[in-house]
Amino acid sequence: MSAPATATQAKPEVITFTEAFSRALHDAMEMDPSVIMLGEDIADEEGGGIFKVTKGLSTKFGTERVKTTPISEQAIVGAAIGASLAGMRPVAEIMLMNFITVPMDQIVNHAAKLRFMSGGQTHVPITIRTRTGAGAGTGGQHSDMLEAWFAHVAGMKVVVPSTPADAYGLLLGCIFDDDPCLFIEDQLTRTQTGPVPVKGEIIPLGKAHVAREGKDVTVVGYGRPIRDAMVLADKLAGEGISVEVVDLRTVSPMDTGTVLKSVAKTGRAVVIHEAPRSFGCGAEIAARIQEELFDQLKAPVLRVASRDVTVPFSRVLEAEYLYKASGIEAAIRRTLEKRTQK
Amino acid sequence: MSAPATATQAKPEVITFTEAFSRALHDAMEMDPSVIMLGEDIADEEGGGIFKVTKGLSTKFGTERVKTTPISEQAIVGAAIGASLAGMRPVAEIMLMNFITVPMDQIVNHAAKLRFMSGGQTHVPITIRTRTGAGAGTGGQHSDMLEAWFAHVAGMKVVVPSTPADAYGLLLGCIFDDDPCLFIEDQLTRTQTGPVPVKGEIIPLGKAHVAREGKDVTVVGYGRPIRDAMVLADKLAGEGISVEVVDLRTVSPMDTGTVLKSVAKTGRAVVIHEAPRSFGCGAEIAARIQEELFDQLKAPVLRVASRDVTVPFSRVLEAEYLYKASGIEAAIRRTLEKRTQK
Amino acid sequence: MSANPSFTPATLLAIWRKARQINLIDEKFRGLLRSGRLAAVYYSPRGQEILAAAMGVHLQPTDYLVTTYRGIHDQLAKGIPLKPLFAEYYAKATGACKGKGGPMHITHPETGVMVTTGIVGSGLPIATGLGWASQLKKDGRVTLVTFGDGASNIGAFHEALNMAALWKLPVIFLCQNNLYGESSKYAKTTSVDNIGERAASYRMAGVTVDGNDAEAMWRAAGEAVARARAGEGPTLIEAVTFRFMGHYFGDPGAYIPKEEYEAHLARDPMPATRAAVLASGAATEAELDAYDAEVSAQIEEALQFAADSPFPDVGEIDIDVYGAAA
Amino acid sequence: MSANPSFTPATLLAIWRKARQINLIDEKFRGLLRSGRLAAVYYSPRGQEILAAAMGVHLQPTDYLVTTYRGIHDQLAKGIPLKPLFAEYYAKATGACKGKGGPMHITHPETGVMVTTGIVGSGLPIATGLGWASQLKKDGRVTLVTFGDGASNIGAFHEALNMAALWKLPVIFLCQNNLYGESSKYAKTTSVDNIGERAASYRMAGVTVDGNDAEAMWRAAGEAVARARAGEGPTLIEAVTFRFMGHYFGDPGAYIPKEEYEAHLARDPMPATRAAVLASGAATEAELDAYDAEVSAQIEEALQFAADSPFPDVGEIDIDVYGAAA
Ligand SMILES: Cc1ncc(C[n+]2csc(CCOP(=O)(O)OP(=O)(O)O)c2C)c(N)n1
Ligand SMILES: Cc1ncc(C[n+]2csc(CCOP(=O)(O)OP(=O)(O)O)c2C)c(N)n1
Ligand SMILES: [Mg+2]
Ligand SMILES: [Mg+2]
Repeated sequence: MSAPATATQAKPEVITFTEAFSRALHDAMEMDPSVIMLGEDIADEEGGGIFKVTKGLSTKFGTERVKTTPISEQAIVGAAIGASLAGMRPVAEIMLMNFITVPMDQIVNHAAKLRFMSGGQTHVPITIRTRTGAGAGTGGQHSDMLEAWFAHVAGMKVVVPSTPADAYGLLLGCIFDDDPCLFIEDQLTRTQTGPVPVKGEIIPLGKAHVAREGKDVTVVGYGRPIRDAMVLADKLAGEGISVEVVDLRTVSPMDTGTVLKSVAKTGRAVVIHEAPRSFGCGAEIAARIQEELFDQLKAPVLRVASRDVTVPFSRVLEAEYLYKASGIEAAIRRTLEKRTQK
Repeated sequence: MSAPATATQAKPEVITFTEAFSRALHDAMEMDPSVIMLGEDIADEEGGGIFKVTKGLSTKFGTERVKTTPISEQAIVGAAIGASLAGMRPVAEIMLMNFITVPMDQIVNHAAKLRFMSGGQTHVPITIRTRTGAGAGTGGQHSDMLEAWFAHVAGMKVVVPSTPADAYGLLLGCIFDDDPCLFIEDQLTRTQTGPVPVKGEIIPLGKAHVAREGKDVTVVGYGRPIRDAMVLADKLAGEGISVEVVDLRTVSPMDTGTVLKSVAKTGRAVVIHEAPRSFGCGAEIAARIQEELFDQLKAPVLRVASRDVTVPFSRVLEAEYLYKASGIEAAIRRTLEKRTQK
Repeated sequence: MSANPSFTPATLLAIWRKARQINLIDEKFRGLLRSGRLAAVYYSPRGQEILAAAMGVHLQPTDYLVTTYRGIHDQLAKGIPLKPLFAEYYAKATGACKGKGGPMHITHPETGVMVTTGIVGSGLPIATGLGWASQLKKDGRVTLVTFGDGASNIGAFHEALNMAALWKLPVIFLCQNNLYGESSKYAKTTSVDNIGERAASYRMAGVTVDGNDAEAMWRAAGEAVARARAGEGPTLIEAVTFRFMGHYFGDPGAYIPKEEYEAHLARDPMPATRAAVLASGAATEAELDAYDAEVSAQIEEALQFAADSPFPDVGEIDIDVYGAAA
Repeated sequence: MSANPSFTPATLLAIWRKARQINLIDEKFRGLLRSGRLAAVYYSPRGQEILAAAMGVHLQPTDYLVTTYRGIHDQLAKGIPLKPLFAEYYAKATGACKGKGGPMHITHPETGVMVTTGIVGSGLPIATGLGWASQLKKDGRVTLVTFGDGASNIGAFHEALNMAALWKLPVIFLCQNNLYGESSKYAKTTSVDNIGERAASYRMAGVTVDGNDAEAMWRAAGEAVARARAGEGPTLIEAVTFRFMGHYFGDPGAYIPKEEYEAHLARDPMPATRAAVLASGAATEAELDAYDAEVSAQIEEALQFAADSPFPDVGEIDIDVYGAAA
């Protein structure tokens, strides 16, 4: 290479989501000895996790702090809860989100409620990392986005990052947050890249992020479709359509203020998520916007999401199941058609 | 008694919810030998269920068809699924809804999906009866309304009755429906009464019921708060406010058509449910209404629901947690204040 | 573990005192419930006092307890003070949980009462985690988790025991086999003669003892505590006992055959243990009566405190949902 | 149960034929995956052919099977035809599940393949229900549910075995212990030496056999089937084996020590069973080769069918979500 030495020694400018998850875990363990981890196959003897996110951690921090568990999701989450009650900050991995159906009692009846039910005497600073997302051809039991369930449970925090840097900062945010957090990693975009985060920089939970400013329409959501929205916003800017993109980052508790501020400005909103449309988180976002901004809205709040069916195996059907970027674009245009009606 | 013989022999004019549940189970077992039941303590040797809903059934239909199970909710639902695949119509009792967190995998990954994943070769005609509801002072782990989770899962049907007669007809509807149904019984109103249903009369799932016609505002919801809405509608009629009450009966798949037809007429909607407000089913109802009827709406769609907290033990707090009839009334009035704004 | 430690009259007396406190409180509560002066879900531990006390005398305040809705005996044996406990039953702001948790969710970390759960079997995985934390911190604490016979059939039991055994955690799994789960007889729901045998599925130390026998229970508990403190792993103790008051307060208990009930009554551990204390010479009748009076006075004082305390402010509803924002 | 039935050369050959069919299909699929001509999640059963076949020869088409993502050997041993199976792997409209389920969710009720699940342990409760239905209907069917060693640590295992034992259901719980769950070694996750021992927790018949030994496996399977058909209840069979191709197709398997791998290779049941068939005189080398050719031709034909079949119509997305409205 002909570039000067400093340049070749410079850090790569981008990292993948997987690297971001890994670094956050690594840095958290380095920052605080009470951070411990457990999950199936996560130690290096088992290859550092089926998705390699935890690779190297057990070697560096010891197999006492990074424990491979049996296939026992109830015990995994329960053990995390118990350890957290004794002052630790456990990070539990539930390999794929469909398996989170197994420890629901531990999460919902215990992790989410112990602070309240104990009158604040105890709390449960655990992070549950899980992974999911349709588009990889893994079918009905390995693709579901179930974040709406947890958003509906008081006491839980639900976080879905849309860039590697956010993934890093938000995962640290979860780990050092004093409440139980569900952190959802997207299976499909895991090798996509983005700018490198600043080491140790925590993104506090509960704040939405205006990922792009605009004035004609607000696109609000979280996770993978935010990436589509950013691309679309660029494209539509060429046509003179100015799209504001609000990335919730923390799905629940939701930063309603930031959403409302944006929609109050643009008068139009398109809500996006990957999960199936009906009874999904988008319904809540839409409901809140129309409740608060009824008189300012120039068009109905539209939702773009996946279909209300089981995730199909065949790619032709899976593609039909998934929300589409073209659907987001169509919805944006539809809200703009309404421009003159009111 | 001095009344003539025919009158004394006439059936009582009202029955309780509990009687309605019991009769539906009884009549279903009588109508179809493939109807079988399982759950904790449900046989007569164990007293016929902790809430006595199954009392008498094992004696009449045999303990082979009415089986008391171990405390094993995963096995209860799994066994129901398996038996249904072999042609039975099992009715599984999950004693209280918070315990449904335990068999979530069986319900969501299996019962709801097997028809789709098998390409229609198999289906899962099970009914899961469960019971819940705040207001009885049973605290954080015995009161939750979690119907929104299941409404978000394609393949599941979710049913919540608001009168004993509906309870009877809808429970029969669930049992004889060919899909997995979740039937939610309200703990608090179980001794309340209503008109007697017609024996054997099935209320088909998927149809909302206009429980009261009106023209100024539509109140839409399901379950316990519908009873409050009916009382309120009477009261407000005295003031010249005409309230239409739409009882969804089947929460999901939702009969959007009936809801939209009503709101198209009234131009105003108040959505009600007992579950906590955020990310609850009311959000979906509100989102759909504003999507489809944006130009007809005279006021934002308002929601009345319980608070976004764990159900507290102390009655003073529990009352504060629960949605209030006065809150429904206030919401109705608020939508009417909007009368002139658009 | 020390081989065969001697069971002294002083130990027997200590067990009696804990058990009797439980017993007097339980009687009091049932009276209050009957008369309507207390309105709360209540799961009487009547019959299970001795086993809880015999376990409790081995524990330090710093040790952890995870128990269930039927947990007042465990909580008292662990040393929870009466005032916050009673005030919680009374749904008051001065309750251990400020009236927000209630009887099924008693928490009192100062005395190690970490979790009381209303979900059958769910305490076992949590206890596993408390034990894991102690193992990591090398703090020498023991975690006791108690549960019923019915709970031994739920999946969480299996997962927790396997994990605790694999990781050699300092956890004691105390199954209080009172022969019924709600109204279901043991044999109707449980496919093994003794739950203690299930320890073999995990190569875990397991034992079945007569939970009504103070000495046998004390020995089994002592061995388990010593094993845990020595870092030698968990123990499953099945303490066979009986619950005399049915599942919940008000349970008519029609599902229990009369002869069966009477046979158990004849083995009621409370009168038997009182007689044993007297026979051992550890205390005189008068001393025991004086103790009863003393405890009764404490109970009255705590009840007065609970009765006099205010209900929580409605503003409490929004507190303790989440911690202070980061 | 008949005492010690004789293991005839004909039986051995029948087992071989099923196993060899599995083996040839597995080899073919791995080739297709490697070359990119097939794109699907795939969990090779390489190493576990004999045990599945030795079980399969005892079953009728009307018996039920519940299996897992690693279930192609079980499905084939149960008699699933190749065309709908392959077409499902190919995500085609002619697949068993119209391309909607995929390899992890193969269903084929005509041959009793009722459920294939991707959730560890979740098939066991469902199998219990299939068995319950057979008991109610007195249809004489047996339900076989297969799962891995790792699955024996999940709660559903415990709940299902307890219920099946209590109710004496005609269910066979076949644990295929291939010594790894994903990349975790057996001993890292399982606290008991032999999973077969866990049957004792349910007073269930339980046995640990060498799953690579056709005769031993055939005997254990036969006893379990006979027990189930006689209404004498369920059996837990642990068949110890090994999986040679790692967890999923493409798994580098770096977590398996080389010596360990080679020791297992030396005990590969396929060459050993082939040799035994020849030694038994049940077939000649030429006959076995002819069988291979015959199966290979069937495979090619079925692959061609799958390749030529259309993908599902996008309209399929809305079908099979719910049944026809009542
Ligand atoms: C997961 C779950 N299922 C069912 C219940 C309802 N329930 C509460 S107590 C109980 C019986 C428990 O029996 P056992 O474990 O023997 O404890 P005991 O009450 O006898 O002390 C049941 C079924 C519950 N609380 N949680
Ligand atoms: C409940 C659940 N947890 C985790 C997984 C991820 N997973 C898939 S296969 C597997 C290993 C299973 O091991 P074993 O039961 O031994 O079966 P094998 O793959 O060896 O046949 C794991 C952990 C899952 N599918 N379901
Ligand atoms: Mg019990
Ligand atoms: Mg395995």
